[in-house]
This record gives sequence, C-alpha cells and structure tokens, in this order.
Amino acid sequence: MIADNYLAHTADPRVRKPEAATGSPRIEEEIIKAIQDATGNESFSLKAPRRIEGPVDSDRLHTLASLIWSRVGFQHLSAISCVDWLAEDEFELVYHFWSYRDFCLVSAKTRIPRETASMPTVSDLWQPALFFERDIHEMFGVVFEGNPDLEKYILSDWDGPPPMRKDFITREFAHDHFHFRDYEPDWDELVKGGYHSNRGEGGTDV
Amino acid sequence: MEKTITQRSAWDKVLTKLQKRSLWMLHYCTGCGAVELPPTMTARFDMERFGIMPMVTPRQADILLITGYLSVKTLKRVVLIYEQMQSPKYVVGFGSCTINGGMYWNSYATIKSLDQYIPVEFYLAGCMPRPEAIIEGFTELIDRIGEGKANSWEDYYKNYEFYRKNQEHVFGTIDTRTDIPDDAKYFKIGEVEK
Amino acid sequence: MNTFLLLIFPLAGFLIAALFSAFSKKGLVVGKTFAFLGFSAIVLVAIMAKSEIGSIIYGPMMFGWQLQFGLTAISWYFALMISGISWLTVVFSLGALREGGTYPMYYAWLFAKNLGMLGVILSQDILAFFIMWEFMSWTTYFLLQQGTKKARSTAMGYLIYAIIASMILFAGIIFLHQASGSFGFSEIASTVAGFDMRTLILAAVLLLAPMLIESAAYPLHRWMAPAYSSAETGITAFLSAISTRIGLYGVAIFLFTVLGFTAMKKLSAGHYFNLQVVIMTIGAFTMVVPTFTALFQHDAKKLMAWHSVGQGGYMLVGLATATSLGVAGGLFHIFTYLTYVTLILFCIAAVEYRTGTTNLNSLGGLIKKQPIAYVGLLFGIIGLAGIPPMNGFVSKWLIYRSLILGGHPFLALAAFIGTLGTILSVYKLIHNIFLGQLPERYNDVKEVGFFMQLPIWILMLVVLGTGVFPGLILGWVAKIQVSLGVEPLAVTLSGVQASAGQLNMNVVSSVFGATMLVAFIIFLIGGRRRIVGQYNNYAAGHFLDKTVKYNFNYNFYSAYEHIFGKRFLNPPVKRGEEGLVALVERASDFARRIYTGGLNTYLAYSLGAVILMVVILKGAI
Amino acid sequence: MNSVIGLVVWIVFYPLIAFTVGVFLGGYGRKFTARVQRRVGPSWIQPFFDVIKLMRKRTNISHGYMHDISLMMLVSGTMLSLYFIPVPGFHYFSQFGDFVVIIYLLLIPSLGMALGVGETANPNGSIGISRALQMLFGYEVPFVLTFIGMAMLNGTTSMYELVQIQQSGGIATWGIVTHPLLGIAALFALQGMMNEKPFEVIIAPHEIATGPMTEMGGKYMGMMFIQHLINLFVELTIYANLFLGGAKNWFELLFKLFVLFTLILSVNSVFGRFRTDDAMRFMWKIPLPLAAIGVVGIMLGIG
Amino acid sequence: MSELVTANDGSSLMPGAKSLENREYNLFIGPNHPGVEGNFALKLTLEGDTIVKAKTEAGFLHRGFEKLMEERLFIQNIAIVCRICVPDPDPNEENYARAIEALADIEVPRRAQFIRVLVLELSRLASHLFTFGGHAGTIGLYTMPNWSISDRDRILDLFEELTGGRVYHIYNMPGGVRRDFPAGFASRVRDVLDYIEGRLPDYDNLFFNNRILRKRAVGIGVLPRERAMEWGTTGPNLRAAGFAHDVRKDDSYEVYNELEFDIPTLKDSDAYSRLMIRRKEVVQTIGIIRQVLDKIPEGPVWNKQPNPLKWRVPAGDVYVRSESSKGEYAYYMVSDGGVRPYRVHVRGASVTHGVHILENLLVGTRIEDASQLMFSLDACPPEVDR
Repeated sequence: MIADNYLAHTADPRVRKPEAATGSPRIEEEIIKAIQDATGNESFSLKAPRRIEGPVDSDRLHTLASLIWSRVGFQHLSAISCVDWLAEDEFELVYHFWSYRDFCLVSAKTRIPRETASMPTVSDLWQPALFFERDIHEMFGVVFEGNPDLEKYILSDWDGPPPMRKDFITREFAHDHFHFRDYEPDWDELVKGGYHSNRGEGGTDV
Repeated sequence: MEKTITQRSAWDKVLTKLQKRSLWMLHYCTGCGAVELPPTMTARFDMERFGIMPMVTPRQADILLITGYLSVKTLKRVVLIYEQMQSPKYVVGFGSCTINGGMYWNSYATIKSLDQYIPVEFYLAGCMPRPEAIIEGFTELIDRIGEGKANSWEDYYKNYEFYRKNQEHVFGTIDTRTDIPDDAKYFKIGEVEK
Repeated sequence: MNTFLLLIFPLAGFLIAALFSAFSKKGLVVGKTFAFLGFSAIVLVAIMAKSEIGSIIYGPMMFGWQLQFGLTAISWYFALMISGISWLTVVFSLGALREGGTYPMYYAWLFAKNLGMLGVILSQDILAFFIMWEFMSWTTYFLLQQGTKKARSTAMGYLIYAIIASMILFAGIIFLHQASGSFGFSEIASTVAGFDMRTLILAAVLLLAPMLIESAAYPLHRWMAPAYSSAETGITAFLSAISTRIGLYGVAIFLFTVLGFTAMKKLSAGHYFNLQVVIMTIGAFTMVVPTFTALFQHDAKKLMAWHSVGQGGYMLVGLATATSLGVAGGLFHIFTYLTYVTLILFCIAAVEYRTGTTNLNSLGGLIKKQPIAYVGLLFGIIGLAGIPPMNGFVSKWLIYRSLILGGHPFLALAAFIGTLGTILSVYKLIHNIFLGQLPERYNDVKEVGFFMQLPIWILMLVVLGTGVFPGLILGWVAKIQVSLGVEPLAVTLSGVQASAGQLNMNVVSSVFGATMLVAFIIFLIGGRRRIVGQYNNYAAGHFLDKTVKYNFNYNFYSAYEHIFGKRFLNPPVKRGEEGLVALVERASDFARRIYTGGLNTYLAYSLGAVILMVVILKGAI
Repeated sequence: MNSVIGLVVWIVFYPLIAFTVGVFLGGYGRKFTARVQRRVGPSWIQPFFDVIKLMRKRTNISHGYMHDISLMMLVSGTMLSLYFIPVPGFHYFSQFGDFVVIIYLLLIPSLGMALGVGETANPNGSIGISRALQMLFGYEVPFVLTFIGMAMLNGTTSMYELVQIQQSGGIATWGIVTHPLLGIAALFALQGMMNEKPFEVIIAPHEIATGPMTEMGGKYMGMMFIQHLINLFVELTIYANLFLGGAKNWFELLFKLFVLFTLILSVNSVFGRFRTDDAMRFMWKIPLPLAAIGVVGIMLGIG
Repeated sequence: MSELVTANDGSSLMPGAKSLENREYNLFIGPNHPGVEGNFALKLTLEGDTIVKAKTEAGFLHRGFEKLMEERLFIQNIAIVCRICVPDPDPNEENYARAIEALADIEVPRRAQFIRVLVLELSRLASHLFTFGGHAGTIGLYTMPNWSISDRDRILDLFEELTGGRVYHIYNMPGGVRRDFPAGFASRVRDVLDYIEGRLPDYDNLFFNNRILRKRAVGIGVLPRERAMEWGTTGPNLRAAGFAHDVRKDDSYEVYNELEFDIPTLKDSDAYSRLMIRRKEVVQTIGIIRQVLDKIPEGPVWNKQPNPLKWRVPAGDVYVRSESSKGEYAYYMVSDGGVRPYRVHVRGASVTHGVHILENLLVGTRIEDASQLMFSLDACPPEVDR
C-alpha cells in the first residue's frame, strides 16, 4: 500500500520541472489550497519562498499528515523537531515535510502538554520518523504511541532526566559529575618527570 | 624490588633502543580528532617511518590514542580496552578536550579530564592537533621510551583504587573481566596502594 | 589350536551372553565382567595364534565341500586388529554403558559380530567366506539396532545394501563353482587365469562388487554413515573402525589371491584404462565425495561416520595400485585408520557421556572441562588428517608416493583433496566440541572415569608410537605383501627405504621435537603470561557476558555453500535412497501386521527366505 | 657435508639465517608497498624491531594451554619444514623427507594456529580460521598439482633431486622454462599461500579485525611474527627450488627470492581482497586448469 | 549434569537438544574496529557468515551539541557547530549562519555567497576523497587511501590558507565570511583542482575500474528507488538509486542557482553505484568551483553586525536545508529574541543512512561486506550522535 502510493507520487527522476525548482509562488499557493482541500485546515500559510507552515492540533496531526502525504505528495519527512516551551509548559513538535514533486517544504507545528507528553507516531507513514521519534523520546521524554522501537539509543548509558528539557541544566550536571582540572599544576615537575596524573588531593606522582 | 630507570642493565638499554622503534597504535576513533589520523598515516606525513602502525585489537596495541573528547559511553569502552591492552601501554591524550573538556566543558555527556580515569603518558594540545604535532608527540614518546621514562602505565596498577573510584563515580561499576590488582601481583608490577 | 579357539571363544561368548541376557534382569555388571574376560581371552588367543600361520583347520562338510579355516599373514593382521579393537570397545563400554540402559543383547551381538568377522578372515575357501560373511552381515544389523529408535530404520538401510551384496556374492560363488568345480581359492584362481575377457569381467564384478558395497565405496557408500552414526557411540567406533574394513580384506584377497595380477593385466584397454584404474577411480571418488559430505555434518558421529567412508577410499586406492608402496600404504592405512578413528569416536563418546549430545552446534569450549578427551581427539585428528608425526601420515605418504610415481597425478590430487577436506572437517569437529565459548550449561562437566580414559590413553600411545616407529607395523605389512605376491617394501623401524627418496619418521619426529623445544624456549623468553577467562575477550569494545553467544560454529565452511549452492549438500541420490528405505520400512510394517511379531520376527522370516533360496539354488549346483 | 661440525653449525644457524632473510624480506615488502603508496616507509629491519617489542611486553594474556602450545606448533612447524628444504650448502634433512613431507609439515603451523585461535573463543578468529582452511583448497590444490607434475616429470618426489636436475641443465631445465603453465599456476598459488592480496581474506582487518590475530598480543604476536618471517623464506624458497632451479649459492638464492617477492608485492599493493568464495573461484578458474593442462601434457609426453 | 544426560536409552540427543542448537551468534563491529566509520558500532547477529539481524549503536560521540548551543551566545556557537560533522564541517557553519541570517533578516554580500559556495564545495571534495580512501580500505586496497587522503591534504592546505584551520574552519559568520581571499589564492585553488582532476584517471585505474572492487561492490546492499525514498534516503545515496534530488538545485541556497552543474544519477543503487555517484560528483564539484572562481564578483565579504556579545536575534523559527557531501543537512532554529538560540535542532544527513537503512541493508549480506556497505552509505556517526 505504502509502496504503491510512493510509486504514484514518484515522478520520473529525469523529468525535472525547472520552473518548480526556482520556487514560483504560484505553486506554493496551489499547495496551500491543496492542503486546505484535502484536510480542511485553513491555517497553513506561506512563510518564505518554498516554506509553508501552520499549526495543527495534536490529535489531528496524524490525520492531517496522512492526508498531506497521500494527496499532496509530501513523501519526504525531512525532520521532526521538538522545542521545549518551559514557560508555557508545552512541547512543540514541528514536522518538516518535503515534496519531491513540488519542491516545497511544509512545517506542521503541534503542541502537547509537557507532563503527559504523548503523540501518535507517524512512522507508519514515513519510516525515517522511527529515528526522529526515538531521538525526541530520548532527549525530551515524549512518548510516541505506536512507535515499535523507543529503546534508548544514543543515551543508552544515561540514567538522568531527558537532557534536552529546559529544566535540565547541563552546566550544573557537569560540575556535579565530572572532575575538572585543577589549574595550578606544578609545571616544573611536569617538564622534568613526564606527565602522569594530576590526582588532586593526596596523590603523589611517581 | 622493581628496577628503576637508573638500574637498567646495558642489555636492557639496547633492547629498549630497538623496541622503541616499533609502536603500534590502536585503531579506535574515539573522537573527532581521529580525522587527522588518516593524513598522519598516509602518504603525506607517513607515520610508518617511525615504525608506528595502526592496529585493530587492543591486544596488539601499544598506544591508545584518545582522539578528543570522550563521552561517558565511550569512556566505558576505553577503560575496557585499556585494561585489555598489554603492558607497557601508553595513553596519549589528543586535543584540548582530553585535557580540560575543551569546548565541551559544560556538556553533560563528556568527561573533562582524561587522566582521572586512566593514566596518560602525555597530552597533545590543540583543537585539533595538526599531523605535525601528532608526529612530534610520537617522536617525543619514542624518546621517552628509549630513556625508560614512559612508565605511566604502571600507575594504573599502582593506583588502581584511585582510578577505579573516579571511573565508578562517572559510570558506576563495570565488569571489564580484568582483575587489575591481581594482575599487578601476578606480573610483579609495583605495589598496589591500599 | 589357537586358530580354532579364535572361532570357538566368540561363539561361546555369544551363546553365554545371549542366555544371560535372556534370563537376567539386572545384569549389566556381570555382563560387563564376562565380556571383558571373554574379549581379553580372544585377544590373547589372537596374539598366540601367530605361530600357527599357515595351518588349516577343516570345518564341517557343506554342499559336498569341507569348509577350511586357517591363518595367513593378512588374516593374522586382521585378527589382531579385530580382537584388539573389540577389547578396547569393551573396556570403554565398562565405563560408558549405564545401569538401567536398554541394551538387551549388546555384548551377545558384539561376540557374534566378532565371530562373523574372524570367520571371514580365517576362511580359506570361498564357501566358508560366504557363510561367515552372511553371519557377519546379520550380526551387524542386530548390533546396529542397539541404539536409538532411529537406529532401527537406518539399520534397515544397511540391510538392504547387505542383502544386495550377499546376493551378488552368492551369484559369484555359484558362478565360480560352476566354472571351476571347487570352492578353494587356489583352484578358482587357476581357473580364472584361463578366463576370457568377458567372463573375467563378470567374475570380477561378482566378486568385487559386494566387497565394495561392504567397504562402502563410492557410489554405494550411502548406507554407512546414517547407519553407524545412529548406533551407540562405542559401537559406532567399533563398526567404523573394523567392520567395513572386512570388505577391504575381501578386496585384497580376491584381487590378489583369486583374480590375481593376470586378471588386472588382461582387463585393460590401454595404459590409462584397466581394472586397476577403475578400482582406483572408485577409490578416488570414495576419498573425495564422502569427505565433503562430512564437512557439512552437524553431528559429530555422523561426521566421523562419513570419514570412515572416505578413508576407505585411500585403502582401496592403495591396494589397487598393486605396487609395493601402494599396497603397503593401503594395508598400513587400515591399521592407522583403525587406531585414530576409534580414538576420535571414544573421545566423542566421552563428551557425549557427560553432555548428552553430539550436536556440533550446541557444544563448545569443553577443553577446559575434558582436557584428556581433547588431547585424545587432537591426536586422533592429527592422525586422521595425516600430519606428522602421527601414524596417519606414514600410510598416506606411502599412498601418495605410489600414486605420483605410478603416473596417476589426478588420483594423487584427489588423495590430497581428500586430505584437505579431512583437515577442514576435523578442525570443525574439534573446534565445535572443545574450542570456542563454553556454554553456561556445561559448567559442571567433568572428565570421564578410568575405564573410559584407558582406551583413549592406549590409543594415543599407539597413534603416536606407530607414527614415530612405523616399522613396528610396516614390518608385518611387508610380510603380508610377500604372501600376497607383491614385492615387499624395504622397511626400517623408522620408516621406509625406497629407491626414489626415503621417509625417516624418527628424524622427522626428533626434529619436530627439537624445534618444539626451540619454540618453547622462545615462548619462555617472552614475558610472563596469564590465563584469562573466556569473557576477557576482544569484542570491538563491547562487554561480554554469558548472555552473549560469542561463538562461531554453525555453518563453519559457508564459502562452499556460496560457491556450490545448497543443492550440493542434498544430492538427488540421497533422496532416492531415502525413498527406498521408506518403501522397505512400509513393507516391513505391513509384514509386521501380518505376522504380528516384532521386527526381529520379520527378520527371522526373511532370513528363512534367504536360506530357502540357498537350498533352491543348491539344486543348481 | 663432510664434517659433523659443519652439519651442527648449519642446523643451529639455518633458522637464524632464514629468520634474518625473512626480516629483510619483510622490511623490503613494507618498504616496497610504501613506495607504491608514495610513502617513505619504515626501516628495512622494521620487522625485527616489531619482534623485539612484542617479545618484551610485560603482560601477556593467554586463553589456555592450547593457546600457548599452538604458538609453539606454529613456530616449530615452520622451522621443521625449513629444515627439509634444501638450500645451497645444506640439504642434509631433505634426504629423510621429500616434498610430500614438506607439504604436510607446512600444514602443522596452520593446524596449530587453528587450534590456538579456536581456544581464544573469539568469533573473529574462528571466522579467520574458517577462511584460512577454506582457502587451503584454493591455493594448495593447484600448487600440489604443479608439484605432482614436476615430480612425475623428473621421476622423483625429492626436492633436492629436483634442484639437482634443474641445476645440472642450466636455465633451459628450470621448471618455469620447461613447463611455464605449471610455473604460472604455482605463482598464482604462491600468492594465495603467502596470503597476499588479492587473496588476503584471512586477516581482513576491516571485516574480522585481523581474524586469527585478534586475541594474539605480546609474545604470542611476537611468535606469529617470527613464524611469518621464516615462512616468507620457506614459501619463496620452495617456489624457487621447484621452478627457478634452486640456487648454486646464497647470492643467487637471495636474488631469486627478492625478485619473486617483488613480483608478488606488486600485485599485492594494487589490489583489494577477494571475498573468500570469489578467491577460491578464481583459484579454480585460472591456476587449477593451467596446472591440469600442464600435467596432462606431461602425462601424454610420458604415455 | 545428570539431568542433562538421557543417553540411557541410547539416544544421542538430550530432549530438546534441537532447542539448544543455537545457530546464531553475535559479532560486534565497532566501536573499536576499523570496519566502521568513526566511533560507531554494528551489533550483528550472524548465522554462518550471513547477517540475519543487525543493530546499530550510536551515541559514543554524543556531546549534546543542541543543549550546548542553548547555553551559548549566537556568535559562540559558530565555533562548535562545525564539530558536528567531522569530515565535512562546512555545511554546519553555513547552515547555522544562514539560519541566523534568515531570522535576523541579514543581507549577505554576493562575494561572500560565492566564497561560501567555494568553501562548501571544497569541503565536499575533501569529504569525497576521504570516503574513497575509506571505501578502498574496507576492501583492503590500501594504496588508494594513501593517495586520496594525501591529495585531500592539498585541499586542507587551501583551507588553512583561507581560514586558518585545516579541519574546522569557523569561517562562515552571520552576514558573510570572516575574511577575504589571500593574495593569489584563486590561482592556487585552480592549481589544486587541476592536480586533483589530473589524479582522477589514476584513481580510476587503481580503484574505480579495479575488477576486484567491481566484484565486491556490485550488487551489495541494493536499495531500490522506492524503498530508498520510503526510508528517507537523501543526497548521493538517493541519486545512486536513480532519483535526481539535490537540495542545491531543488531548494537552492546561496548562489547555487546561478551556477551550472548536473545532478548525476545512477540506477543500480548498490555499493558500487553509491561509490561511483561520488566519483561523478567530484567532477561536478570541480566544475562548480571553477565557475565560482570565474564568476566571483569583487566587493565586501561581510556585512558588519552589531556587537556579537550583546546581539539579540529576533524571535521566530526557521528551517534551513543544504546539501552536504552525505546528503540533506538541515537546521531548525528557534529564537525567543534573546542572546542565545532557544533551540537548535540539527538534522544530520546520516540519521537515516547510518541507522535504519544500514540496519535493513545489512540483513542478508555477508560479514565480508558489512563494513563496505557502511562506507558506501557514507554514514557519518557524529551527525547521528550530535
């Protein structure tokens, strides 16, 4: 099913549309209209050349995304970004979709509460979402329902809080956990006897 | 009982002179400094002139080059691999990040001072050190080995408790399957400090 | 007298043991003791019988012919091997057979099998040969059944071949009797000398084909590995070591005594095509094909069973060269093979005794738990691969030399390919059982007891001893050559003195020892070493523990699979044969329903049918 | 060999000579490859420094007694085959064992290595051994066939006699001249035997982390180095004796060895490695038919 | 042990011995292994020599760049973003600078744009030469790395002359580039380009047309076009699958739309075509650099910005993309109007190639080809880890 859709949308690679590559506003307006037709969402707007963005409700995102994917042809999920708006107590998830056909990027933004951060996955539509969602899960603690693999990956040896949250202060953590160099070494000793370890209190060099 | 530098026999000196001409470096790209190693190895700078070759497994390697920052996750592996290496072994800290954390001084993921966790023979400063600096460092190491001064590896056996404590502070207990204090007794390397 | 006892002792042993097993419910200890004493007696008798070489004992009259038994040089050689290996098997069984096992007639059939084999090699006429041959085949069948349930069906596979072989041999005997009017070897030989080409081909086929089937020569070799490997391991050792080699005894006797060189010379069409070359080619295929089948086995016993097929090829080729070097090689190879294959299978049995499996994919790392079995297996595989200083090397060297200098380069190449295949598969054997990672479940495995170790030690000694001093055995082989009418080999205690280059195993071994010493000194010069645990290992920076299976053993030689594809491992012949066995089984199933007896009952009927056939055919004689 | 003392001196010093030649060959190899790669390369006796370094390691780990013994088997097997190879001035042992013996003695190091590596319980090592043993089929089969051809032709399996026959007739009787097919086939096989690219599937650092050497460190690696260096001499000398007419004196021998080694190194330095099965396919497609044709030719010549 | 032994009935296998038969075993490639690019791990499950399951493990190079950037001034971050991708650092700097420029609406002088393109393309060239060496190394052809990496050093020398740094350049600033060409730089760039172009036939003879390379790389890790797009493949890997997508053309930035270059595509999408597409791109890149040198206008290279230490970037968010040597690179930057970026998300090119695509392609291939496959995808672990 997925493959069929891709085939339908995959233009012949050798037939390029030069006018599209230059990004004429006409195409972008068409896309906004197409999104509107397909999803009924009227909030998408042109932000910059080839950049369309708009807010989506978190519970409607998956529906919208699948409509965008299947009707308008945004086959490439460029990235999913997450922003921690601590003051508003919300996470903002930004889905960046790229259309190989229309050479245009759609950013769909959605907000979810920080405490019960949970989103349906889009990995059933875009396979790359597997990585992005796992990454956001690790770094922010957002749970993506339906993602088959949310195991720790990059931070597999980390047992602290999700580090990308704004309330995690990396500077304090580093000061608490790591030994910082004492900046008064005995340079004469170092030059003479070869550098061993600067062992702080009590340690003597060999 | 251990022979100090001055007590070395003439035979020992001769062999050390030969031995220092062969140094094998562990092929482990721990950090971004590793990108300067291929130029050092290959035609332009040609590390093999000094008998330095990259080696795959820790069993064969003499030099453990920590090429830049070490995340805690890598540090675990580095400790494992360091313990798997056969003494004498030399750790060379490469780049500012190994000395004081460099530009990652406030990162939650990287350690700030390599010599707290494994004994370091010397550091190469810079971000990142140029191939010339690496070669300079290696020739320095060769000289030190020839003079019998490059003995930092013994420090790990002698002060294992210290290193172990620091390691455990960062990542908890790991089982590297190498019993360092017992090895020190078995191979008669120094005295283990209580 | 001793020759006579050689037949009487096993017979008596068979009867007593059979009675015993019929009446005693819990008699394994008694049975073991009796078997040990009995086989010790047979060995003693066999050794003492040396002085009686050349004597003839007359047996009962049959079909108007008095059966003759007697010792010749070659039959004494075989008698010694048979009795020796039986004794070792029994000693091994003292430890290996467990109380409460289901071996109703284990020792009885072992005695019977001995009787059959000794009878074959002692028989001095073709009728006695046939009768004892039949007896041997049936006892083999019953012995094979002393294993798993699977053994019953595979034993049936053997039986099909055995019956075919018997039928052909029987036809051959009738044919030769018709032609010469006698059953004696010498009378037949003189008649054969006068045969024309076509008759000679018929005689050769009728006599040699059954022998080749029994010795599992290509392409009639497929029965052997499944049958032997499903038997109890001690029996596998015993059977693969000696039972099949009786076929080679037959080849030797018929080739040299009955058919003679004249036949070989006559049966030729050009320099590169004659009977000799045909047999040698069969031998070459037997060397190569089963060896490669062995390479892909996942069961240690099956792997060794395929090797016992493959090694037969060397003996066959050696015998068929009919040169001084080749025949000596073939005959010596029978002995060397017997020693190391028994050794290997005993070691496998020792592992099986403790771990309960011979599956190569589930074992591993047992060297730390069963070092003696490991060393035994090591000696065995070095012998099997034919690497100095073990005895296997000497026999293979003789065969190579004869092939190269006899102008058979491609046969020599085949022999070498067979050797390479052997090295590969035995390495897989030792690697998958003893080396690599030790699975956690085998942490409590211990070395086996004294009675199982004793044969391993003895055989290790023999394998090394006859390797360093091959003259011990080659001396007798040279005598056999004289009796067979082949120019004897110039043998010294330390090896072979031949015209174009000599072999001195004493020199090879002592230089090996010296260089080993040098290597040891180099080893000592280096720094101190420490033995570490198996998880202190390079894993590219990962931490190993018991949850990680870090051991490569399945599909060890996968490149061949990439080259030849999987069909290579499952050729159509095998499938056809499986079909045949299934058919016979179904038939026997049907028969069983009719006669309502067990399988043995059915067999008794078929035995009766064979006897009936003999009686009918008697009229023809 | 008219004096016992001379014999003893040879027996003692022959391995040392072979080792020294091996050191220079090894150093030359590294230097040559470096020059192809536009580098300066290490010292000429770099392998010697490596051996000294490895033997002087303070801590060595072993995985068990077989691991230790395997290294001894490795060194001793190579030294053993060395003794049976005739060189100018020394052919005492070659009368006690012919080429078949040498071929088999050359298997001792392989087997020893295989057993030791097996005990290290490292899959990289086991895969390496599996490849090494499979590769035996690749190169040993054509190599043995070429030898069988030479032996049949000259009616002897003794390497010393082969050398004598070729020496007596000058260049015209050299194996490579009289039977170029066999010589070329054996050259291919030699490339595989010496484990040089494109047949270097056993070490393959990027695939299996140097395979059999994975768990070898310190003196274990040192002994492997010693064996490797002696082996360079052994394998090149075997080829020189079989096809290049042996040598009258050591200068000639060394000249032949270095020329032969250069040939092998130049192929080595411009090719990657085959996969195991491709390497075997290549061996069966090119050298084996060449050798077979050569042998058939010899057979027809006789018959 | 006794419970395991059921050999009493003569059965050679214990009950359930089949289940004990474990055909699979684990093999680790990396992090300490030459067969991986950088500090990365492949955890393979093999059956014989065939991979039946592959897992990657990253994070060994994790430094928390995105977190660090939130703690630093906009200007400070320029020094660390280049560290995200080690062999090809410049797209990071350029993307970061461009994101700020988009947020703060800064005009970049045309000369600076041309210089940026020059730097980006030189970096791409260097990265490709590096990859050729790496790929050749995986099949054991060590002459190639010796040649190509030492040739790459000539480009690094150019960088050093232009920017002061061999590897990390810290050269792109918001508003332009840090400094103009030194005297005679353009001709030296041309010399290096001529040299590298002259070396390409040598590379072809040694490496690209090497029969052993073909034997080994053709048909390895085939990623059909549909599947490649499904998995989010980008950059050269996607073009090797026959789909002509290039951010430089499709979502053009800087002055790429003023330069003429082709997007080479290949059809087979195996390791060999992924290698060859980079070989073709080297030619294109050399052409682009020549055009830059021809067309570069005179003028300033940097629009002066206010005091960087107190510099506040207007609130807003922006998503900038570029084409690095590995594929699509993107920065999502959010500013809350403060002196530090509120959030920067880096989408490295290798996050798709190095993780799920690699894991999927590895299944069914053989251990011999694992590292070659990784190098052919040119997955760069630091991009994954950040």
